[in-house]
Amino acid sequence: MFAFAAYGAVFTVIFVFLWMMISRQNRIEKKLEQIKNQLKDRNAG
Amino acid sequence: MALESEDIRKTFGYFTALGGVTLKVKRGEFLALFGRNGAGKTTFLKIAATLVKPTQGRLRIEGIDVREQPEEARRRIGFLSHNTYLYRDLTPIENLRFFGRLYGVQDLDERIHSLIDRVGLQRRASDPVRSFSRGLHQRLGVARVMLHDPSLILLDEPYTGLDANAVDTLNQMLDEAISAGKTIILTTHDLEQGLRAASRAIIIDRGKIVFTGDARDPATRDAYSQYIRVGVTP
Amino acid sequence: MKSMSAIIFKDIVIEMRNKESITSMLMFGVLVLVVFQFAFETINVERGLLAPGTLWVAFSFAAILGLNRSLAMEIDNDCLQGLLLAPISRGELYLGKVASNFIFMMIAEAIVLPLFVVFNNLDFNLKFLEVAAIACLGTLGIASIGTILSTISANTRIKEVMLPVLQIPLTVPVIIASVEATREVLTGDTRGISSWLYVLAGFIIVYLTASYLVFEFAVEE
Amino acid sequence: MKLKVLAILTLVSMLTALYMIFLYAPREALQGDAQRIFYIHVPLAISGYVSAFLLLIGVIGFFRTGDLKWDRFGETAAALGVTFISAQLITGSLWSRPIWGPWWVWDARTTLQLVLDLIFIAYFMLRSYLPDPQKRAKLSAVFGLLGMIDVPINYLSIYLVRTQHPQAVVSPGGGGVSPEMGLTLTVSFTAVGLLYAYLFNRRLAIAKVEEEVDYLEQVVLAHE
Repeated sequence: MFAFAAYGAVFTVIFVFLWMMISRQNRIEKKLEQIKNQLKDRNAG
Repeated sequence: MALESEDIRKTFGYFTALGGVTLKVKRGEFLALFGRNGAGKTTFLKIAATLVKPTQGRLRIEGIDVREQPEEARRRIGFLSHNTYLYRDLTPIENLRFFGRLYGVQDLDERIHSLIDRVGLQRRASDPVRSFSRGLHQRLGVARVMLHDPSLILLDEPYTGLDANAVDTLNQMLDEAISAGKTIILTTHDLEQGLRAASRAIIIDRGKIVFTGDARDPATRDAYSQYIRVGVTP
Repeated sequence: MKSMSAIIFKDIVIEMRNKESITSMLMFGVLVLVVFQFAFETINVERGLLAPGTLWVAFSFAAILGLNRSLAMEIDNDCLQGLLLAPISRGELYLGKVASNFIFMMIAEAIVLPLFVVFNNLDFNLKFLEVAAIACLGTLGIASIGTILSTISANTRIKEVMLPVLQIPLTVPVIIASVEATREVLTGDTRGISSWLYVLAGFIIVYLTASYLVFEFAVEE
Repeated sequence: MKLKVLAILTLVSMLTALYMIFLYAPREALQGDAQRIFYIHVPLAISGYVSAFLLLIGVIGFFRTGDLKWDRFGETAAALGVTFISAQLITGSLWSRPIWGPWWVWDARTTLQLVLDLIFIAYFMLRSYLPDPQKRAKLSAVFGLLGMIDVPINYLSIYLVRTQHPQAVVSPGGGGVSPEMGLTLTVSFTAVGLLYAYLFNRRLAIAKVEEEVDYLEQVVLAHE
């Protein structure tokens, strides 16, 4: 019982870490996309 | 040379505050630095006062390398900004005594009294600075700068918030300093005050020196007004 | 040396004028002692075992208050910049501030300590002097690290909250060693006291040296 | 590309480790199934100390060069430190409950890990209130240095408390260690090590890209 709980907890913590890391990556990619669009608009205009 | 800077650069994160300033200031010169807010003039002055370390470049004050002997260089510098660095809970005399002891000033009490007389604070000499008006505050700030008899005086927007009386006192003290052979570097965006007694004028924009000229030459005025209107001088 | 004494003297004059630092530390220290008396009133435990802990909680939290006051004074009107302009090394400046912080903490503790003795029905004897000596060491440890941490926390928007967050985890060895040493003195079983004094001395030496060396990074732009 | 290989290796080793921990390793005689917690607990604890060491390296690197890449290095180490130590403290607590009785025992190692965790968290809290990258790097390096030299002093003082106040301290794995157990522990160490390496590299790469994107944004804004 306790062993399962412990491994569950470990995986939860690592999952949270991964999730935070990936959402950070997505945020950056979004930002990069925005900057690209901005530059495109400027060149077009 | 009172001050020699070689390709001074300063970046804050991604922001380049100074992009390579090379400047030589002779002893006895009165240099006025003009520029808009954020142009880098305050950063340069703070680097010259050893408050900020440059990201790159060498700086000598009176021939002393600031990186190697910062304390020796600081002993020769007087720095005044719109912040006076005075303790509000201390009286003028206590403030000056404290700074005088930090600088190791000789015959301190005598010097303090003569300075207090000169800036016209005799009657307020034992009131805490907290009760002072902006003008009185700045006068004491001037006294603090002159206390250790610096050979290089750096002034960052010293006229901000001063009443006419205090401006006169400050100008008078600057004139005295010049005739005593001291070097002065002053930043301001007030053209008239800046050119009043200066010998050389420099305009800084986006971290670079964009104009150098004689302060008495009318061309300097033209360059400044053009800079203010257009941004970058030709 | 001269600059250190100038800083200490200046801080004392300011403190005599506004009395902010010592009064707040003193009041806080006494309040902590009183709260602990209420908190443990009903349990039947030996006072000698519990008391050292309450004393050091009072000391270490009061010290944080004092450090915050001391730094607020230097930040006001940008006085710290004025100190940085002076021809003294950053290390000397650090040592000067450590000394004045230490003195103020000791003054507050000198008043809290007799109250502690009275509240806990202890005797004013030689043990009391030994506790005072331990308080000296522990306080120096707290002042040595607190001075540099308070200049770090001063750069944040929530400096008063940031200081304890930074300081308490780092002062764990000081608290443990001081509490244990005080306990050994109060219970009369002083077999292990020398190792605690070594821990305190080691902490002080290590942190005074390290902070002396890196203080310029903490204050310069 | 390298990261992908590392990710696959990590996944494979983690699955192998899980299989071995729950199905291959024998049931320990004294502690029962709870002993299986140790296969993950010990590697996590070690990786906590590794984080402290890596943070110290980042701090020293930053002081020597002033390069922000060392700041990113230290920050990544601290982030992994918080994660792994927190996980490890939970596993410790879940082991302690069935074996010793209390959820939490203030023994030397646990206390030290907790304090280390608090130092890492304080490090992050400090960073989150310093918006300027240069200043953040400098001040958090100072704090990181002070925090990491605290670890040995802390260890000494906590160790002294324990030796002077003997408590019911049962050393982990009280029963005999069979070769199967040893092998399982080795595989588990490998899995945690690979996971650490993967997360470290991935997060470091993200931090670098983030900085570059921030830079681009500044440039774009400047030309507005």
